[in-house]
Order: sequence, then C-alpha cells, then structure tokens
Amino acid sequence: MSHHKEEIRIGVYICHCGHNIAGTVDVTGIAEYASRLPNVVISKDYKYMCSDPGQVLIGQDIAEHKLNRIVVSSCSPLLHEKTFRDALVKGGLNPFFLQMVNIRENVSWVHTDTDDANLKARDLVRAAVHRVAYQKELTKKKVPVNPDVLIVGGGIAGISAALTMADAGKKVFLVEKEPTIGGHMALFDKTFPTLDCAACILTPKMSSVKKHPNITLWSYSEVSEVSGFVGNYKVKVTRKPRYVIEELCVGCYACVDECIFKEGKFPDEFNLGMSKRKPVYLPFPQATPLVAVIDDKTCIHFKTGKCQQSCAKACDRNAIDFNQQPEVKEIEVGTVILTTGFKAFDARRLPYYGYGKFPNVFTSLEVERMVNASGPTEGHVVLKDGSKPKSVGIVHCVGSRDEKTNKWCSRVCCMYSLKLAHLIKEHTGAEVYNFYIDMRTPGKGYEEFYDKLLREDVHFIRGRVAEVSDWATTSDEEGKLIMRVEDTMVGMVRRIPVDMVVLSVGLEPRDDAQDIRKLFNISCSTEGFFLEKHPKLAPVDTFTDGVFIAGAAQGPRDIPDSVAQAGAAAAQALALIDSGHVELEPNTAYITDTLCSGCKSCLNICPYKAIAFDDEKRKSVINEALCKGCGTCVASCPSGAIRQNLFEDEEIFSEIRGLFVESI
Amino acid sequence: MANESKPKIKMAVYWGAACGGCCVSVLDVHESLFAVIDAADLVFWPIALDTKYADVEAMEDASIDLCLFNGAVRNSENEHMAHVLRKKSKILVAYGSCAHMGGIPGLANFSDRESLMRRVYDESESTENPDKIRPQHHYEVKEGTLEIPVFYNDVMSLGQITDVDYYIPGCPPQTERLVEVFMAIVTGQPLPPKGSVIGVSGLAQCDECTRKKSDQRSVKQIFRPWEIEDDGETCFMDQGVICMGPATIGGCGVRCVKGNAPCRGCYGPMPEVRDMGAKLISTIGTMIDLEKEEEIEKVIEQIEDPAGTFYRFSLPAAKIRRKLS
Amino acid sequence: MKYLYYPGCSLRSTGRAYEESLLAVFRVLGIDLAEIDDWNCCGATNYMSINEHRAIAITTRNLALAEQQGGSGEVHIIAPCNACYMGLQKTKIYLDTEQGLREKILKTMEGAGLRYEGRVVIRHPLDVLINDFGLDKLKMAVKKPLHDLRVISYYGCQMVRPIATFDHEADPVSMDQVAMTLGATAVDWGMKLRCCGGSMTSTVPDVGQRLNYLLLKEAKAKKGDIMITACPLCQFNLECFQGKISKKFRDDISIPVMFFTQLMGMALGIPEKELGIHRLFVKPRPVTV
Amino acid sequence: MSDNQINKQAIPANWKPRIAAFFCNWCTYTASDLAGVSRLKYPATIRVIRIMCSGRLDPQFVTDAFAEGADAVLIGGCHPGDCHYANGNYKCLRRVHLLKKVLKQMGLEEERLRLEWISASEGKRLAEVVSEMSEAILKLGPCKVKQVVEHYEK
Amino acid sequence: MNSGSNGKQPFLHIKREADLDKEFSKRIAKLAHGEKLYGCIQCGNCSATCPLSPYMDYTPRKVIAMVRAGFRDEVLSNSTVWLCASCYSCTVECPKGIKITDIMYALKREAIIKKVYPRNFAIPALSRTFYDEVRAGGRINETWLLTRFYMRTNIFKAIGFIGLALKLFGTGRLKLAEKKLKDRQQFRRMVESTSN
Ligand SMILES: Cc1cc2nc3c(=O)[nH]c(=O)nc-3n(C[C@H](O)[C@H](O)[C@H](O)COP(=O)(O)OP(=O)(O)OC[C@H]3O[C@@H](n4cnc5c(N)ncnc54)[C@H](O)[C@@H]3O)c2cc1C
Ligand SMILES: Cc1cc2nc3c(=O)[nH]c(=O)nc-3n(C[C@H](O)[C@H](O)[C@H](O)COP(=O)(O)OP(=O)(O)OC[C@H]3O[C@@H](n4cnc5c(N)ncnc54)[C@H](O)[C@@H]3O)c2cc1C
Ligand code: SF4
Ligand code: SF4
Ligand code: SF4
Ligand code: SF4
Ligand code: SF4
Ligand code: SF4
Ligand code: SF4
Ligand code: SF4
Repeated sequence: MSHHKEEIRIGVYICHCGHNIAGTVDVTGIAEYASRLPNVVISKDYKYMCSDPGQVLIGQDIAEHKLNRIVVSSCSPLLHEKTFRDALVKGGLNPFFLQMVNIRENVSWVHTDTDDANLKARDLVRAAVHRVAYQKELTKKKVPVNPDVLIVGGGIAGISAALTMADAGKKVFLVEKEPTIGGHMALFDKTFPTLDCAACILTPKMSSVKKHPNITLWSYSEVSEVSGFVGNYKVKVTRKPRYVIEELCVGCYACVDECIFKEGKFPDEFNLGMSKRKPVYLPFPQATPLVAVIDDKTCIHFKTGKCQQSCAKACDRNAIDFNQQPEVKEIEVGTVILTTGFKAFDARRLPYYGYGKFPNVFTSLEVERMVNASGPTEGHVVLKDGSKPKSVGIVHCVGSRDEKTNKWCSRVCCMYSLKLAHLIKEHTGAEVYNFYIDMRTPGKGYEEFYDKLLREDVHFIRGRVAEVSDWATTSDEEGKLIMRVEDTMVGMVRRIPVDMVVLSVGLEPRDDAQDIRKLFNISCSTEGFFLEKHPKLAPVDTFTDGVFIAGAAQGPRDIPDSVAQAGAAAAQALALIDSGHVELEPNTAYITDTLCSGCKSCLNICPYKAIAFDDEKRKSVINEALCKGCGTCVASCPSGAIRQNLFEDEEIFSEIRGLFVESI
Repeated sequence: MANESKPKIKMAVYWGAACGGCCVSVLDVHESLFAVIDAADLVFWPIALDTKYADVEAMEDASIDLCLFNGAVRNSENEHMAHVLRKKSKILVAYGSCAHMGGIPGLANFSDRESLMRRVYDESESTENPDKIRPQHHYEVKEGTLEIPVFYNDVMSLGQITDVDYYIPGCPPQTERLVEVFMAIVTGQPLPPKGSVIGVSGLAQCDECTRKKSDQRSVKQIFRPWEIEDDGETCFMDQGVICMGPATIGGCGVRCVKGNAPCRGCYGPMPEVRDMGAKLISTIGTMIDLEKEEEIEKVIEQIEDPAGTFYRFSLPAAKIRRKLS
Repeated sequence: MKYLYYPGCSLRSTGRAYEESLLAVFRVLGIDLAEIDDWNCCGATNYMSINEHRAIAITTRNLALAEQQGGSGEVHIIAPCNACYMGLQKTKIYLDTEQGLREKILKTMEGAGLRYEGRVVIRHPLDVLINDFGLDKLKMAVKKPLHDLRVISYYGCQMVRPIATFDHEADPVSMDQVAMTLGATAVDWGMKLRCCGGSMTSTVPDVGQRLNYLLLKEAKAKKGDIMITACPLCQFNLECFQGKISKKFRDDISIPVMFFTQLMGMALGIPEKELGIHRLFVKPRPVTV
Repeated sequence: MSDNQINKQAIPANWKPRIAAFFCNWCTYTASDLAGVSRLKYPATIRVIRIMCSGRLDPQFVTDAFAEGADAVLIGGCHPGDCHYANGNYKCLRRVHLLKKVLKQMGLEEERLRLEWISASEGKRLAEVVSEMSEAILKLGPCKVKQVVEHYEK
Repeated sequence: MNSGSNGKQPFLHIKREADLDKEFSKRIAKLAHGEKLYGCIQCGNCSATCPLSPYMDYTPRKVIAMVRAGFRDEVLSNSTVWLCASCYSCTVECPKGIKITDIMYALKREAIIKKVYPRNFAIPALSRTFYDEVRAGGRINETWLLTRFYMRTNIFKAIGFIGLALKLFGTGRLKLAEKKLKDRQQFRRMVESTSN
C-alpha cells in the first residue's frame, strides 16, 4: 500500500439484522476479529445498521476517528449500498470509500453450520478490508432525463399509467400490439366485486387516451429496438400496416359493410373465435382508435390480387391504402413502463376437461364474451345449439395451482368465477356449481361478494374436478357432460351431470414476455412474469433503471391492483423525470494513455461502441457517456491500459488476496 | 565516452541455466565494447575469463559494482552462485528472459525432475544405459568425493531466489539497451527505483510495430504462422495468428515481427499485468468471434500447446508456476 | 434397427394370442425381434406390494441381460404387455434418477455376475410402429382395409401412465392412429384410460366386474364393433368375463375384444391361425366374416 | 532452500474447500440473493466477488485466486442471450474455454474451474451448483497451486 | 368400517394425539419422491379420478390426510390400499405431483410387514402368492398362480371359476408347465441378497 499518500483508516460495522444475521453468525466475534485487521481503526457490531441510529453511528465515527474507509457487513449491496453510501456522505466522506459485505443473503440465510458460516464471514470481511484500502474517490455523473415516456401495452394498466403521466404534462407514447387498446378488460361485461359495467368505466378512459394532447397512441405496433440508458432511451417502434389510413378513417363501417364477403367468414379474435368477421373489420364498436383494419391474410386482394375492392370504393374518405408498408418510428424517451399483461391459460393442455372436444365446454373468457351484451350471443348464455343451459359447472384453478401446468394461484379466478356464477344464474336461472379447491377472496368487499353468492342458491363443492366426460351411467346422465369430483367436505366422490362447463383458466405470462424482457434488458421470475426489483419495497421497479412494470405482466392480479400498480409506476417515472437528471454509477472504463500501445484489440468488443481510436495519438479512447461499465474491455486489454472505476484490477486482486490470505 | 577521471567499475557476468545467447549478446556490443572495456574491469565472466568460484567467494562483499546474471536457477550450483553474487555485488541485474522470468528453460516446469531424468537416462532414442545409472550428488572416487550440483525439480527465475536490483528482459536483450543501461551506471546518472524492469519502452510491441491493425478485429479461425500467406503488412492478430506483441513490453525493436514472425513475448509483460499468459488468453478469447460452444471449442482446438504459447518465456513467473503433479 | 423382445409371463399363457399376432405382424412388416435370453418376470404390480427393492432388482436383471445381449450403444427393448412396459420403464427411470437406489441395485447385480449400465430404451410396440416403422409404410402394407369397422381403442392404465413417452398421458391416440391406418373408424370415447380393475376382476369380482361392465357398456353405447387392447390382462378381463357380467347386470354387453396386433394381422392378410384368433372367446365376427 | 517435490498428501481432516466465485451483478449475484431470501441451503464454501458482468472476468483473476489459495473457481453469468450488456457472457465463455485448456495442460483438475449460467430467478440452481461443486472438490482435496507458489516464495 | 379405534369406544369419534403414529408419514415419505406427500392440498382430484374410489372405505385423498396425521392403524386396516389397482390416474393428475400409487404400494408393504391387512381379503393373498411364485421360479405360471391363490383364500370361489379355467385350457391360454429360468439358484440368490 506504499502508493497511498494518506494513512488508511478503516471502520468496520457488523450488522445483526435482528436475528437474521446474529442468529447464525457470531457478530461480536467477527467485529473483534476485524478490529485486528490491517488499517482497521475501529470495528463494531450493531443491531440494525440500516436504521437511522446505525447510519448516524457511522457518521460519528468518521468524525471522531478520522475514518476514511468504511466496511459495512450486513445484507446484499443490491439492497442497501445506497443507504450506506448516503451515510458516508452525511459523515463527510466520499460515498465510494464504502465496501459492503453480504453476510445475510450470502451467509446467515443460506448456511446452517455456524462454524463454517463464521469462517466464511471472516474471510469476506477480511477481503473487504483489503479491498476498501484501494478504493478511490469518485463522483457520480449526472445526465439529464428526457421527460418523454414510453408505455408498452394498452390494457387497463397501460391506459391508467398513460393518463396519469399525460395529466402530469409528460409526453406519452403508448404502443399497443393489437388494433385497439383495452386489453382483457375490454372483453368483460361486468367486473367484480361491484359488478359495475366494464365498458362504462373503461371506454371513457380509452377515448381520453385517444383525445389527450400529450398521448401519441400507436396501436397495431410493436417495439422493435431499444438502446441507450436510463433517462435517454432510443426506441424504434414498428407500425404494422393496417391498410387503412388512420388519420382519414372515421370508423363508419362503410368498408366493412361493402366488403365482397357478405357475411363474416373468419374467426373474430376479439370474440375468441365465437363469431366471424370479414377481412376488413373493426374489433368492436368502442375500439380505440376507431379505425378499420384489413387483415392481409384473409383479404382476397392480398391473396389473389383479384378483388374488386368494394371496400375501398365504399370509403368516401379514401382511407383505404393497399400499398401501406410497415413503418418504423424512432423516438427518444427517458423512462419506460411495461404493461403488456397476461395470457389466459390454454385449456386444451388439460385434455380431461374436454375443451375443444365437447362443444359445451367453454373457457371463462368465452363466457365473459357471452354475457356481454355486445358479444357474439348478444348477452345470452347459450349452449352451442342455442338453447339455455339448465345446469352449469364452473371449474376453478384450471391451469393454476398445478405442478404440471402452472404452480401459482392466479389470484383473480376465484373472484371472477363467483362473478360468472352470479351472471349465469342471473341470465339463465340454471343450477350453478362452483368446484373449487380453496376459495380465495382476499380484497375489499370480496368476501362479502362470496357471502352474497353463497346465499344465491349457487352450489359450492370443494374438490378439484378430475374429469368432464360424456359417458353416462344412469339415464339422467344421458346426453349431459358428467363432472367427476370428490366432494371433499363430505368425503365422497360425486358425479354431476351438467349442460355446460366453464373452465376458469388461470393467468400466464404472455408468449412474447421473454422477447420483451430481452428488448428492455430486464429479468423474468421463474414462472416467466416480469421480475420486480424487490417484491415488497420496489414492486414496480426493475433492475434496469428507468424501466418500470405494472399490471398482470408482473404477476396475476385484478383490475384494482393493476390500476394501483400503474399509478405507482407512473409515480416512479415522474419522480425520475422531475428530479431532472439521473446519477450514473461511476463504474465506467477509462484508458491510461501511457500504457496503451494502440494494438486495437479493444475496438471491436464494446457492445455500445464506446471505444474509438485516436489516429493522431495512435491510442484508443473511451467515450464515457457511452460506456455502461461492463468491464469487458478492461479484462481484455492485453496491456492493462484499460481500467475501470469501482472495479479496478488492484481492488479485485486485493479482494482475492484478502479472501484467502490470513493477514493477522 | 568513457570518463577518464572516474575509476573503472568492477563488473561480473554470470550464467545460470541458460543457452549462452545472453553472454553472446554482451559481446554483441561491437564497437561499444571498447567503451565498456574503458569503463569497466571484468572481474568474473566464465565464458571469457578463468576466474574460479572460490576467487569470487573470496571477494569482499559488495565489491562488484555491477553483475549481469543471466540464466534461470535450475540446480544448486545456480542457486549458490546467485546468493554469492548477490552478496558480492552492489547492483545485481537479472539479465535476459531466463533470469527475468525463467525463460525457455522454464518450460521444463511442464515436466518434473523424475520424468526428465527418465527421459534422458532411460528412454531417449539415443540412450544406452543398461545399468540405469543416474547422476549422483555425491560420488566416491579414488581421489575422494565428487560432488555435482543437485538438479532441482523446479526452474526458477533469479528474482525468486534472491533480491534483484534490475531486470533487463529479452531473449536475448537487445544490446543497445544494455549499453544504455551500462552507460547510465558508469556516468552515475540517477537510477530507477530498485526492482524496475529497465531497457524497455514502456509500451507494448504494437506501438512500434508498423503492421496495419484492423478496427474491426474478428477472428473465426486460428492459424499457425506457416499456415497463412503473410502479406508482411497486416497485423498477425488480424490474420488469425497468435502474436504476443500486444501483451509484451517493447524494447527489442519488434525484431521478430520485422523478421515476419509473430512476437513470442520474450520481453515480458506490461507493468500492470500480473500474469502475462492469462492476460493474452483474455485478449484472444475476446476476439474470437463465435458464440456456439462447439464452434468455440473447435477454434480453441486449433491452438496447439496453448500453455506453452502463452507462457513461452514466463512459466516460472506465472501465477501457476508449473505443472501440478 | 434390431429390437430385443421381452415377452413377459402373460404372453406365454392367457395372452398367447398377443405374442402370436405380434410376432406374425412384425415378421410381415420386417421388424426384427430377438427374445431376451433367460428373462424373468417383470415383477408386475403385485410384486411391488411385497418388497420394492426386490421388485426393482429382478426387473433390473432383465435390463442387464438385455444390455449383455444387445451389444454396445443403446439397446431397444420391446415390451408389449402394458404392465411389463411400465415396470421396465419405471425401473429404468428410478435407476437413472435415484442415486442411492442405483448403487444398491448395482451391487445386487454385481453379486449375480451382472452389469447394468443404463443403455436400455424401453419401447412399446405402438411406439415402434408409429415412430420407427411409420404409419405411411404400414398403410402401404395393408391388404384388406377394414372399412366400415368401428374400432374402440382401449389403452388401459399402464401404457401411458405414470410415464408417458410416446403418447399423451391423458389423451392417447396411438392405437386409434393405427386403427385408422388400417382403414377402420376410430371411435372417440371417454374411457380409453379407465382402469379395467386389473387383478380385481378375479380377486374382488364384485368390484372388478363392475368396472368391466362400465367399460363394455360404454363401448356398446358408442356403437363400437370391436374393442382392441394392448394388454393381456385388460383383454382377459374384458373378454373372458363377458358371460358372467351379462348375467350379473342383466345387460347384453358382448363385443369382441382383441389385441390390436390381431386386428392389424387381419388387415395385413395374415391367416387367422397365426394370429391366435381361435383363442378368443368372443369371435370377432365383424372382421372374420 | 529448496527442493520439495509437491507431495501428494492425504486430504486433511476437517478440511473444507474454499471456492472463489465471480458473479455478475445482474444474474448470478442476484440469484445468490434470491437463494438467501428463499432460505435455500448450500455449503459455506463459496466466497463471492461481485463484478458487473462476466465479461469483466479477467483470467488473471482465476490464476490469482488459485495462487492465493482458492481450491476452485466458480464463474457465474447470465444465460446466453440474456447478458445485461448484450454479450459479455460470450466473451467470458470463450476466455474460460481457452483458460480451461491451458489449466488442463498445467495439470489442474477440470472440476476446479466451472462456468455456469445462472439467471436472477435461479436461486435454486445456484444452491445446486454450489453443492455439486463443493462435493466434487471435497473429493479432489485441496488445490496444490498455493503450495507450489509458497515453495517459490523466498 | 368407520368405527372408532379398536372397538374400545366404538361410538366415540375422537382421536387423541397419543394414539397417533408420528413417525408413520416419515416412513412413507422415505419412498422415491415421497416427501411430496407433505404438499397435498386435499383437493380430492385423486379420489375423483380413481376408478375404485367408490368401493373404498376411505377415498385416496382421505388416506393421504390420514397418513400425514399419523392414523396408522386406520389406514393399514381398511380396504382402500388393497383396492388400489395401480392404475396411476391419481399420480398423473395430482396437481402437486404426489405419487399416490407409490404411496399405496408403500402402505401395502407396511401392512404386510405388520400383518394388519384385512383377513381373507383376497388381494394381499394374491400378492403373496405372486411373490412366492416369482421368487421360486423367476416366472409366473398363471395356472398355478390362480390355483394356489384360490387355495389360500376360498376354495369355493374357485369352483365358480372352474368353467372359465376349462375354457382357458381349451383355447390353450392356460398350461400346466411353463418354461422356468435356466439358473434358478442364481436368480434366487440374487433375490435373497436384496433387502428393503
Ligand atoms: C376471465 C377473466 C375475468 C376477469 N374478470 C375480472 C373482473 O371482473 N375484475 C377484475 O378486477 N379483474 C378481472 N380479471 C383480471 C383482469 O383481466 C386483469 O387484472 C387485467 O386485465 C390486467 O390488466 P393489464 O393491463 O395488466 O393486462 P391486459 O389486460 O392483458 O392488457 C395488456 C395489453 O398489452 C398489449 N400487449 C401485450 N404485449 C404487447 C407488446 N409486446 N407490445 C404492445 N402491446 C402489447 C395487449 O394487447 C393488451 O392490450 C379477469 C380475468 C379473466 C381471465
Ligand atoms: C400480525 C401481522 C403480520 C403481518 N405480516 C406481514 C408480512 O409478513 N408481510 C407482509 O407483506 N405484510 C404483513 N402484514 C401486513 C402489514 O402489516 C401491512 O400490509 C402494512 O403494515 C401496511 O402498512 P401501512 O403503512 O399501510 O399501515 P401501518 O403499518 O398500520 O402504518 C400506519 C401508520 O400511521 C400512523 N397513524 C395512524 N393514524 C394516524 C393519524 N391519525 N395521524 C398520524 N399518524 C397516524 C400509525 O401510528 C402508523 O405508524 C402483517 C400484518 C399483521 C397484523
Ligand atoms: S379487398 Fe376485397 S376482400 Fe379485401 S377487404 Fe376489401 S372488399 Fe373485402
Ligand atoms: S384464484 Fe382461486 S381459482 Fe384461481 S388459481 Fe387461485 S385458488 Fe384457483
Ligand atoms: S487493447 Fe489496450 S493497449 Fe490495445 S489499443 Fe486497446 S487500450 Fe490500447
Ligand atoms: S467497460 Fe464495457 S461498455 Fe465500457 S467501454 Fe469497456 S466494453 Fe464498452
Ligand atoms: S499483434 Fe503483433 S503483429 Fe499485430 S501489431 Fe502487435 S506486434 Fe504487430
Ligand atoms: S519480438 Fe517478442 S519474442 Fe521477439 S525478441 Fe521481441 S519480445 Fe522477444
Ligand atoms: S390429488 Fe394430490 S393434492 Fe389432491 S388430494 Fe390427492 S394427493 Fe392431495
Ligand atoms: S392408482 Fe390406485 S388409488 Fe390411484 S387412481 Fe388408480 S386405483 Fe385409485
């Protein structure tokens, strides 16, 4: 350590974290051990280092003992590095003179043998003491935050976030994959637990989105490329051709009416295939934007080139343009909110429920459309033959709570099954059976809703349905769908013949969740939903700064929670924007001129093209603004000319040495 | 150039485990030799003078002003003389790659004493040794006990045996560098801090190398030098040939590359680098532009004897100093 | 490819016709089978109830013998009986995945002078027919297509359960595909996989026979002409008790029940005698006439 | 000094392997946090050094760790295609392949250097890898590099 | 069959902690993947899919619950495990991946070892007969299997089956002799050398 001019004075703090650490690790022993390590001036253990008194303690010691390096041995730096850096600043020290030791997530929580755990904790503390001596003073770079925001996914979550941001005066780009926004909520008739009309609360919001001067809505569009970093993202959005000029179309249906197909012929996506549409269509009358789309996979013009194009002729605004091409929009935004929602479980994956085989087995989403007055059956709950069912069985947990499909509870299906039970009963007067494993109704007014249903003459059978079949053993079962289930309350297997079966499908990550994840450089949890930074303390943040998540894309949740999360995400984005700038971790790489030989080994390896060659000096140079601090070039430079702030070679080498070499 | 008024300095040149090239390089000073002779008295130089070890041992401590020790330490004799010369010399210089990092003899660390002995005394094609006689440390003859040096299991650099003042790298060192250093000492110029590597440029070979380097280096195949048609102009690395130049400190005048052969790294690493071989492994690994494991594996297979390539002159000084048994 | 053949005990007695027809059909299709020399009982289900370790050990003996006989590399064993197929399959998986068990069993094997390396692949004849031989080729080999025949495929329990490798565990289709390839109509019914009662039919006749009754009744209700199976016990249960069942439940549930290989043999034009048709209690009129 | 052969010695009683682990900040380090939060258990053998990206992994870190006394080195990064910095993990992968070949020539047992892709959600995988590796190294015994290096130090 | 414990207090439906076997579930869980047993959410899917549950004393779900809670005697002495036909549908459908069929096997073994299976209940006897037959000869001869089995249980039942047997002989589906293993000594040694 001869090259240090100043004397190194280290303070070491070992946190108990209540019993979390102290229960396994001998915190006082470690503190005593640390006090004997080189350059350590003071070493203490304390109950909760992250608490205010813990932080104050550091500040006081800095002043009193002239400390210039701090080691905090507690939880993961990913959790509290910022807390302790701030404590250093408050104590008058550069924040980067801190090194954290993770003796909770990496020691006390994962090890049971206390001797081994203590040995490991000692090694880790010693390594940090060695490392911190080499740490340098650094300053965070501030970069301005672009106030514009990108929101991907126009479900209720995306819509809510967009309106909040736009009302706060920010420019919003809302990108929706489908021809209309609205997401799943647009499919519903009523929503639990209040049974208010979904369209009544959703469509006004949809049109506000369209009308809002601060919102640019790009439906039928997808994000194709993302670069840049927090505060300064560059995004490319690809707009699929809808062959109708959005600005001209007024949604008058003239083209639809005049299409050479007199009747709808192709499965209507919006009605989940339960009705037919034409090649030119509007998803539903309140679609936003209210602009027709021509589906080039079914339109005769695109298939054969031989259509008389009556649609185009019918349009007196000349809005139809068969020559439209995909269009790429480039935008710059400072923050991103991802609200891409969920996918409903595909009931075909459970063949013993007979979906796709028995015509009268429906999914819950299909029934949602059925009970909807603007749906394919105009609000009538009917069997495939058009008649009213006399008995209906609703199967909970389809594709949820099952190791073979999805392990998780989908959270909303108990409640919507109750809702459907009520609506079906209301529409048909049928006997309704709800087959559930556990009834999960935690939420304001939810248990009350369950209670209401219990009194509505709906049957509740606690048991997972094993099979829906058509083999009858008695005459009253003839021609019915027979549901076989154990009534676990009674302890007996029951066979219940019904006319209609409703499968309450669970919520899954969308098929393209992984692509979105890669595009925005965030993570997914094991089940495939977007991973939040912290399940309790940062539920809408991600590990990528400036990218937030909300709604069912983060995990199964209902509308109230999606909207609440959307608000939280908007607030986080606004906080970032309103602070005006972001501070970047000063972990950029830099090149020492006197060591660079100009071998050019580094030029082609930076993923962000941050390294360029100065032909005059015959040396490479790093553009600090572009460098994201991965350190790849640092490791590769054969001359050792490239170095990295926060991760200097000598810091890491001394950390390694500290780990293995006893120094007292 | 010699300074008449100053008394001549006392100088020694010694070789340990070495090929002799370094001694020759000292002779290579050509006309400068006169300047050297003017300024120095050679008190010990086994290749040229008949001074006995006993004579050296008898010298007063620190009586030699400058000792150029070339060669690695491979046996007890080398080690003994290293200690003796350390004691007798004011400035002990590890001269050449072998003394600096173990050099070519250091490659013996890929083997061990027993296998070497077996090869040499039992198995080599030209060996005829039915009684399996092996050299003995002590051997009784009529005249008394004969002692020959003990052959060590490991080869070491001079610095690993004794305290060294300066290192002049190279296999052999570029003679001009020697003269510069010598003159600096004779003329009493301020010397660099103890332990420095001297006679080097401070930048890697590529700095001096005039071959054209690509901005978009991307290698999908590795060749050995004779497998390419070298145009004499393009950087070897860009042609897929492993060149140690980027990781090797300059000083030799890129003599190998000037002779159209890639640098092998005899001048040793840059000062910031701790393990020269590992560092070039990093560079080469990075520039291979493939992502499929099988393909990567295939390219790496094309590097014959990678450990020998990356640690050609520096094995004993590498972090992992020898082959583990 | 050459396959080793593990007949199992039932194919030598009540299920003789299965073996006869299987060998005849495979011979005609040119699929080579070599019987595993000195095989022993697969342990079936009853053995498991007594001593699991022994059950696994005796099954492993068969696998080890097969490896010995089958040379190096993967050794494919065809096990036609559902119970044997499942037993061998399950043993192989347990040995692959349970470290402790494997060590124990390998030691036992060593004691008996045998070695098991884990090179075996357990195959069902349906798997081989569909995935190795191919239905296209089968179609070309059909001489007498079974037009207008409504075939009820009954898979039984242990072909795709608990380990499905070549067909869906809850909705198998392979036997139906074969039937369709022969020109027949495959009847979709909901009881493909529903248990026939296994040994219960003899041991607890009240229960076992009721299970069979339900199956046969549904087969008739679905207007099946013929039922096919791939398991000697299923075939035995469904066929041999029909008289008793009819009497007991006062319901005519008679329907021919044959091995799918017998049906194939008929379509391939193999003489009835070679297919063991004469061993059936209920004559398969719709195909023989 | 100095003519030790490096002895083949019995594995000392009570000896437990120490593994230097270089984990990328985004995936494997996060996975190690997740393992902790999920209270998974694994042997206390690894000593984690956090780097921003597996691309920062300088093979010198590996040789240095062995020289300082690590019995094994575990490198953890994001899965291919998932690198937080686009493709640092591929660069690491290539270096490690080459390094492995060199270390093999040096007589180091292959089990002592392992590269694993462990994503932020794979806390369980992390625990498995550490357990497996610890077991393997326990069987191999202490790494000899440090002993060799000490022999070289005056 | 749901009559209190050991006939002591036949009408009292109460179970005291002291009467439970706390180790019971652990023994059963030692099976391959048996620890999953503890994940049962009592959904009843196993019972509902089980083709034999209508004839069982307790449904499979209930058996799982009783195993967990340590109702050893009740579990071992009732008909459920013996009526399990190893059809595996419960195992395939259980949402928690519990290998119920394997648990049934384990319970059968436990019952046989403890000799607590229902007397004269034919199935344990068949298992035993089957077991002896294989141990002796390596293969099964179904003729002898059935003969011995009926001798063990109820000879009169066999008479009811005699017509069937004759028909089987007539179609060549039963034989009096079956090829045995070549080296039966070796086979038996191997069998004996295993333990559980
Ligand atoms: C049958 C059923 C009934 C329900 N009933 C109720 C109820 O009564 N009450 C209640 O509170 N909750 C109910 N829910 C839950 C409710 O649907 C969700 O809480 C809600 O839809 C979540 O909203 P979201 O915006 O997060 O996702 P979504 O509604 O799924 O919206 C996501 C949007 O993002 C778009 N998108 C996806 N990927 C991309 C991409 N890559 N690029 C651009 N856009 C993309 C989609 O097209 C969609 O418009 C029900 C759920 C189901 C399945
Ligand atoms: C036994 C128990 C265990 C739990 N465990 C968990 C768990 O493990 N994980 C989990 O996620 N959740 C858990 N919860 C739920 C958790 O406690 C709540 O979600 C959380 O505390 C809610 O935070 P809050 O800030 O809304 O309310 P509170 O924690 O209740 O805080 C409200 C604050 O406002 C103050 N206050 C009240 N009135 C006034 C006033 N008029 N003026 C000024 N100040 C006022 C109060 O003094 C208090 O400090 C648990 C709850 C209980 C009861
Ligand atoms: S081009 Fe023809 S088919 Fe296509 S939308 Fe117009 S009228 Fe319909
Ligand atoms: S919410 Fe209810 S229905 Fe949905 S998965 Fe959870 S328990 Fe099952
Ligand atoms: S790799 Fe290093 S020495 Fe080579 S050009 Fe880049 S910075 Fe300079
Ligand atoms: S550290 Fe990474 S981002 Fe920065 S210049 Fe080097 S390679 Fe590029
Ligand atoms: S790598 Fe070799 S050939 Fe290329 S510039 Fe450097 S020294 Fe010259
Ligand atoms: S070019 Fe390289 S190998 Fe050749 S002399 Fe110079 S340093 Fe040594
Ligand atoms: S199916 Fe599985 S989880 Fe459900 S009750 Fe049966 S054993 Fe328990
Ligand atoms: S394996 Fe046994 S318990 Fe399970 S469903 Fe089949 S008969 Fe019932």
